[in-house]
Amino acid sequence: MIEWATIITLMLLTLALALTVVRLILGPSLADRVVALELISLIAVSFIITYAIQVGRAPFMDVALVLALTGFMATVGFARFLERGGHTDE
Amino acid sequence: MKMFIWNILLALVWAMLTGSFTAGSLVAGFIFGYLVLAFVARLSDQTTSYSRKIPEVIGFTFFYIWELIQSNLRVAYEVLTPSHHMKPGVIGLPLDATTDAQITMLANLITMTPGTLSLDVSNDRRMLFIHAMYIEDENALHAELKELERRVISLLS
Amino acid sequence: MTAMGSLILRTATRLLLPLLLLFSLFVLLRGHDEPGGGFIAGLVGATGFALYLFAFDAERTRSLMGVDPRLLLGLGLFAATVSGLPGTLLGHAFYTSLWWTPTLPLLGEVKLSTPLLFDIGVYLVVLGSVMTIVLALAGAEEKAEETTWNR
Amino acid sequence: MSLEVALPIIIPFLAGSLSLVFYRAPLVQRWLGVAGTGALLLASIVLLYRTYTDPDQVLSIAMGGWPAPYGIVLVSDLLGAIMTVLAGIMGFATAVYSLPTISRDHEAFGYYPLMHLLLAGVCGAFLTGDVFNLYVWVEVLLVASFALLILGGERAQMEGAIKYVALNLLSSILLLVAVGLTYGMTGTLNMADLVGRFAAMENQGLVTVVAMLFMVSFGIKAAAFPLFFWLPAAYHTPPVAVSALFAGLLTKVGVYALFRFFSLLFTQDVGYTHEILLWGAGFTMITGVLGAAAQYEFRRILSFHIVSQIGYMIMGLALFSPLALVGGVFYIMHHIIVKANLFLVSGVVYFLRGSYELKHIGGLWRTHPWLGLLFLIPALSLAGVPPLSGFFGKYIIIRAGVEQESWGIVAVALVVGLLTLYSMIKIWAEAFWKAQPEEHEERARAFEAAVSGKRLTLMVLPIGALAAITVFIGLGAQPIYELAYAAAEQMRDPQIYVNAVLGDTQ
Amino acid sequence: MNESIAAVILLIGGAFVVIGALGAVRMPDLMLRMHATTKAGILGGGLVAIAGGVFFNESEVMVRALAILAFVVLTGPVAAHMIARAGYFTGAPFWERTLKDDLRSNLDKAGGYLYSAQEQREGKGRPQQQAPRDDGE
Amino acid sequence: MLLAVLSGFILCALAPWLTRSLGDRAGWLLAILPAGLFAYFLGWIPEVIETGAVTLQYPWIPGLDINLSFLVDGLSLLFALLISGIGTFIIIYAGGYLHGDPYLPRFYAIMFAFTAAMLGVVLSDNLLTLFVFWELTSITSYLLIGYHHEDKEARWCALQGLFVTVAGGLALLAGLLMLAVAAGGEYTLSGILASDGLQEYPFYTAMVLAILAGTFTKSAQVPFHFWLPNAMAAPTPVSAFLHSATMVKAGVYLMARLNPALGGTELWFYMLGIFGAVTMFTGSFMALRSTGIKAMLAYSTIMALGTLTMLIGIGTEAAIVAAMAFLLAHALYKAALFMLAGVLDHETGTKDITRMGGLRRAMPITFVTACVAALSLAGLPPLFGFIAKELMFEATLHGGALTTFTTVLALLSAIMIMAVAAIFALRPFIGARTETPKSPHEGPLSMLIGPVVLAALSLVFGVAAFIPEAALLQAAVTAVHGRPVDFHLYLWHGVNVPLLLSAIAIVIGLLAFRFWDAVLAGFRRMPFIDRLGPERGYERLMDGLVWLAEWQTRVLQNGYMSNYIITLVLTTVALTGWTLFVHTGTAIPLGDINVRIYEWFTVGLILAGALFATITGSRLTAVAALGMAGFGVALVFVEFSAPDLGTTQIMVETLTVILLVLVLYRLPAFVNFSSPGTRLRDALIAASFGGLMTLLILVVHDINVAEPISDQLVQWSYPEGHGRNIVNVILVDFRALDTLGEIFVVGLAAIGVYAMIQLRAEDRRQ
Amino acid sequence: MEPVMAVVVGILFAASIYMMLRRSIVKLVIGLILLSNAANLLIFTIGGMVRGLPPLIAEGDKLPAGGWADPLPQALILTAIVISFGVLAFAVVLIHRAYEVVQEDDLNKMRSTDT
Ligand code: NA
Ligand code: NA
Repeated sequence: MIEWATIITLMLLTLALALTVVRLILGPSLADRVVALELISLIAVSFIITYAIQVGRAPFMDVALVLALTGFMATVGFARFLERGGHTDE
Repeated sequence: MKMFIWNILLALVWAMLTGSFTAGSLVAGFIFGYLVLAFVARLSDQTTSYSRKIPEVIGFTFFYIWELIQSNLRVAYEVLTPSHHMKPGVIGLPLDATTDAQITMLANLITMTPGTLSLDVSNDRRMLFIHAMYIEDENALHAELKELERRVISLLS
Repeated sequence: MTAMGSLILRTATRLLLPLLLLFSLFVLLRGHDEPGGGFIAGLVGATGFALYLFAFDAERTRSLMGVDPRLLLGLGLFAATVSGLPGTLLGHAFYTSLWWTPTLPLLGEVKLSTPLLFDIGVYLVVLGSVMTIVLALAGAEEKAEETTWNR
Repeated sequence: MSLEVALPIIIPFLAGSLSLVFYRAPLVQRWLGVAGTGALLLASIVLLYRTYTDPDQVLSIAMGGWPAPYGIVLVSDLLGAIMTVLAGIMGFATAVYSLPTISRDHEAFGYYPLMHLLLAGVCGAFLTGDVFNLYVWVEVLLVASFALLILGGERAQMEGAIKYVALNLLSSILLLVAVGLTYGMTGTLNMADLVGRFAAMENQGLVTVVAMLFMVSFGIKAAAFPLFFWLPAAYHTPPVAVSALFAGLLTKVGVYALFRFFSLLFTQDVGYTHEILLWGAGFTMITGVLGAAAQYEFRRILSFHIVSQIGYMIMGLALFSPLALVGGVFYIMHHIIVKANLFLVSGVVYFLRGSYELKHIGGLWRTHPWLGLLFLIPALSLAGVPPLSGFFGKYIIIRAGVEQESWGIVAVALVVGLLTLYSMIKIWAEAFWKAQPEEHEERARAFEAAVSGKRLTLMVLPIGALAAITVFIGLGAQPIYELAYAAAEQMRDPQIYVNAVLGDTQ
Repeated sequence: MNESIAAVILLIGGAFVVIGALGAVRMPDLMLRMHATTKAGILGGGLVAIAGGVFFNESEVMVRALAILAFVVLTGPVAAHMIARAGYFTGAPFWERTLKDDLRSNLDKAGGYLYSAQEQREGKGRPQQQAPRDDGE
Repeated sequence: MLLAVLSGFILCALAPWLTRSLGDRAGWLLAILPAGLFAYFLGWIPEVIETGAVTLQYPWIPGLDINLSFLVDGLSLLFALLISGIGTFIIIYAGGYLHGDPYLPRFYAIMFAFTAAMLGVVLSDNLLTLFVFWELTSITSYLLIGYHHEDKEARWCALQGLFVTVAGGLALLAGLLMLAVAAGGEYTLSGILASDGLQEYPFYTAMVLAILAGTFTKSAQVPFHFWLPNAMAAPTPVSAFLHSATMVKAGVYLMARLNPALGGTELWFYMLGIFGAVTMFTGSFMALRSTGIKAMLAYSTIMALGTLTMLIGIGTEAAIVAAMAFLLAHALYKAALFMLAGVLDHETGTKDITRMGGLRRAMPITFVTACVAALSLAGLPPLFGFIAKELMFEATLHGGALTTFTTVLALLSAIMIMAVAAIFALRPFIGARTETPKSPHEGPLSMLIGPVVLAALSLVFGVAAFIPEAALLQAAVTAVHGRPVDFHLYLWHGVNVPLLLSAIAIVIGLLAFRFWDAVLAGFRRMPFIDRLGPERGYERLMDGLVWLAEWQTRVLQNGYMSNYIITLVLTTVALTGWTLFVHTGTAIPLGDINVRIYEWFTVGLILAGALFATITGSRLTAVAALGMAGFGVALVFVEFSAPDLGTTQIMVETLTVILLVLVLYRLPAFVNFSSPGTRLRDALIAASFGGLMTLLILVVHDINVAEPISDQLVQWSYPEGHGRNIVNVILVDFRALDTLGEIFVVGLAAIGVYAMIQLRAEDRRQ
Repeated sequence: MEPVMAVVVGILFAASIYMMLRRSIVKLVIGLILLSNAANLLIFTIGGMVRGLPPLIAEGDKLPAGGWADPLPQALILTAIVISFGVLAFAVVLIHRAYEVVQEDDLNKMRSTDT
């Protein structure tokens, strides 16, 4: 059961990934892309955990933890950029 | 005293991280927590002033999660149905909350609540601007948010 | 856009920073056995300070850190280099690792070693380097904005 | 287990990190600069002595006690030890020269630590017995050189640095790829181990394929034709002490690596690989020397000449006879000293005249005859005028070419020698013989007045010492020749190296 | 048993993530997209993390899972706030059916100041004094 | 002997100091050294006469067959005596000529180095030592010729001399090395002279041509003669020394020296015979055209050098005897004449002979000495020059295939030189007094002692020819010819064809002197002669060199980054790709494509990120896309068992994004700089590189490695390394040195960044 | 998997070279970043791609259970990642400063040191 669940979830997550990449590419504003990027990192967190379950390796959970941490950082960084009025050139 | 609570908390986090609740790991956690605090607390007053609220914050988390689930179902509906029924807009919410912790918590909760998203706080900290998906009935929304604020203030005062 | 930055971010940062620092120490110390180690830990620590920088400004971040990151950098490099020497005093090759596992009261058995010292050096270097870079950049940016403002 | 093989790396690392710790105390940094490089020089001399007197003439230590081929080994064979001594000499000379020439700004922003760490990277590259570790050292010295290059923040430095950084990064990536492929093919990173594993490979052609990647990568580092562009674009832009250090050491790491790899690892198809090297050598000599002929700026001329001289060294490797290898090694030794010294002299000229532009300066032979002498020694040596060091290097290589009847490359080497003399004489005639042009006289006078006697003395000390070494390598060429000969013998017989590294530790 | 629970939680989490992604594509403007991604993303990610904790059934792993959950829940809204605010200030366009915007009238973009409605009513054209940054000062 | 040769170098270091402390009298004192050397070499004469040749060895660089070995025989001793003897007078003379000159100390230093180098050339037995000294004469003479270096002309002349002689020198080096190879690894002249079979060496022709390129340039043979007259830019003492006994004679010396080994072939005979004769003719012709007092002498030197070369080429016994006699005669009179020219120029202030006249009263000693020396130049009895010239005619008359050619040219030269000698000896002194820039009077003792003694010797040797014959010439001829020759020198040897030719030369030569102004006017109507010379070729060559250099720099070092990168990439692709193609052909192992669906998506994420980053027009979008690709890479690491890598990749990616965002803040938007054609070209180049990497991976992946070293590391990780994360144990223990380097890289980058941002040139300027 | 990754790595290399040829200093740096990613993936691919066998030893064991992915390439890549991070950080700031000084994004206008 869990195997099927992981496989289906991995599929779902990759589908989500694909959709988000579409948004990242479409934009139109940088903020939209940042939203997409943050979601991608969240999807990646889920993905890694699901994968950890699939292969039965708990240490991968640590990777997910770090990723959750840094995805946030990238977003904040971008936001700061936007706030400080950098060129958005869109 | 507040520092001490913080320190205990950090020790607990440490123990959780290492996954062993032995005396040794708690002591180690306490030491490391102390080091971190001693370091961070050199900008002391800010850290300690709200630190005692932390247990309440954690307690509140469950409420938070519930809100989260609710809001998700609402959004899911909106996303999955083929046409959009939204009536979005930005509204300003006058604040009774005064401390940073209260305002922040409120803002985050509002973001989690169905169909609302905190945008920013005015510079004088007396108004929170919110993007909402449905503002047909602004008064009802307003009342709902004020109720949330009341709960937050009572938790964090 | 408002000159003050985000109150919400600032508040959240005060909560997150100690956690991140603690987490970075954690990642550092158990890296020899599980994923982690000085490099990742250093980056996590730097991330914490960078978050503080984003929420506040370079000046305050610098005073929060207390030491010039360049000093951390130097100390880290020194520690990492020196960690190779104890072995040579015992007649081994450079970087031969030495292990010392004393049992301390309360803490129990503690694994101390030259590789740990090395990893701490790595940690300091990474933390120091990243913060040197980030603070310099942000500081320059802030300075530039000030001049714009004054103009 | 002895420490001496590691000392030339540890000393600059310690000195560098301590200088960083004392980032607020320029005086400490200055002292550490001289003391650290002095210690490095001593350590390297000891290392060379111990290596030379060792029964195998190869010292090898396994880092961390993890035996070869599993851990990283540091190996000092004669080639490596010689290169290390040269790095020590250069480091010490530059450190002394830096005292009067490096501005307080540069000191405050890490000049001395950067210099130490550059030396550490260079020595590491010379001493490591591990291909990936080599990549790491190359990166260390590269990044140190990046930082040294931009000290000052002038426009020219930025522009030069962009090219320098981008092209060198490309080279590093090629090196990394080549190392990765090597591991994928053989499952080892240890050079000595690689000798046997390469030989045992079924598809020898693939070894040659990887050899090509290494060749291109090191070719870029060595600034060989047609991969040299980054060098003339950048070498004339940093403070002159930095230029000198770069000129002496950086490209030599590439040359050293070519020597190491194409004598130890890639000798399975000499007819193919070394033929390519030979063509590269020829074109390198010609394009470099012609590039210099077109220049009128002191340091640009010197920079292009680095390229051209690299050609001679590679020619020594490419001919691959015992004598040619001797010549290559001899040439490297000579060139490091001489080329760096010329840059140091250019710095003195700058401090006396306020410009590197030959058209703006002159009259030095009238006012500073001793400087003329100090210029002529390295300049004529570079041009291969006997009995200075350069002549013997050139002579050995050309003799090897004649013995192998490789007339084409011999002709190129001779003609390039002539053109080198042409450039050196151009500098001489313009900067020293010609009268100081009147329109730039004011600036020159102001600069000359600003240089105190003490500063000048500190500048001239290392120049004089290097010039003395140049003369010694020339007049006392016999011991140097014997050393180079022994190094070449080792290069001709990889088994000596292999046994010393794998035999001792297994 | 654990495995089955984990499987269910996992699937729900995965579904929420997809919904978030779908929202990111389908919603008509930045703010509305963020309504979708923030909520669905955080919940989905959190659920997956819990599934992980449940599946491995070790306190150590569970703590990791909770840590991920806590972190996602703590940072998610803050990040959303940051982007929304930045997006707003840089002029990300609103959906044409947006009804009102209270913020715009309160914003002094050039001065970098956001007034509250009260402040506006009190007729302060400029802030007399910077409000205290936070309760620590 | 070693000390004798090197003493010059030692004194070179002391000379400036001595000069400075002794002032005016320095010349006299310093002359003690060459005088002492002269005496020392005289002392060798008995031994050489007795044993023929003596070799001495001092090891220097035995490993490279470079030793300070000396060969003392008649030839080298003749040269050594000329060098030291004439050198003595030159040193004294210079003290007077350069009286009060600020550069005099340096002058003496270089002069002694030059003298020593010259002695080294003629005395060396070792081929390479000879070459070392040979090149030293080029360099030191460069410094001497460029003595008046603030004058652009002087610098140019000095460079020309240097360039031509060093170019020849390098050819000579190749030639000498070939010679050594041909002689079976024999690096001493004595050894080479004793070995057979040099002429069977397959590259004999190339070898001889290379050596002759060296000697012809040094000895100013046509077409390389042009540098020598220009070398008059040097102060007169230098010219006198260079032209009479040194520098230009080095080439002659070497040809004479190698004659026994290389001579006797047609190549040798025709090369030396023809070039020598043509040089002889050209030199005398140009001498007659000149009005400058030093130019005239310089061209006559070219005549002498051509004569000597021609005689060595003819190579008969008579020719060799003539060559040696001519060598001696020329050295004596030419040194004297040059020094006298210096006296004239020093005292009158002009070098133009047409502006001098009637000086006999003001400068009687100069006048008499000039007459004597010029008679020797002209080859009139009873001077030694006469003997030499008669011998030369004798030799050309038996010149084998070149008899007519050489005899005719020799006669024409003799006529012109007769005229030149007359002009030199008479024109400044007789006739009416003309105005000169300085009012002339007799030169000082230091400047006259040399010419007087040397002119006197010309006379003495002419009258008593047995003295030089017995003392030196016998031995020298033996050395050059390779075996003893029986000959005797007489002033009067009866009426014969040579005497007849001399008579013709004297008569026509005097006529030419009588009508010199008309002759000059005639030459002036032929200005094209000036443009014909090989000097134009030299100038073209130098201009061409600069043009080529600039062109190459424009093409290669053009400053366009994309060109550099393209070159690097294409070089990589060409070398590696070609090698790959040669060794593996087109068979590419594909292996097993076993990919799970979600892995396809991960891969898709990377590709979408990378490609989007390349095509997007917004730099921040590019950064976001890059971040996406980075996450994809991290996922690959996670999917394939590398948690540490995944974590690190994510952290680094995030930091990179943050950094880019911080930095891109003020950077401009992307602008598309390139045309579609350029983009297509770049895409193709990029694709070739990418394709190469793909192929490399496929080919290498196909190899199965038996025992990677990592197996052992895994085994050791826990028991020996005390760690359960093997990657970390590798990082901090097995390969700690890598990690050490790695953190130094990070630290260095941080220092660099800090300096870049904080240390702003703009700020400092303000 | 490896053949697919080989193609991916090839495309990454191509994309990076293409970016480096674009004359814009910003694109140059993006190209450099892609380049180091490509190189790391290349080593990873050559090292052999194994699913689900991280080189970690469980507590109580002496070897990773069930086999392991080669840890050495991983360690090498880790080092390489960190090194390229340092270098790229430098490069990023360099273009920033170069732009400030030169006020040009066009590499073709940065030729003063060559010509
Ligand atoms: Na690790
Ligand atoms: Na490593």
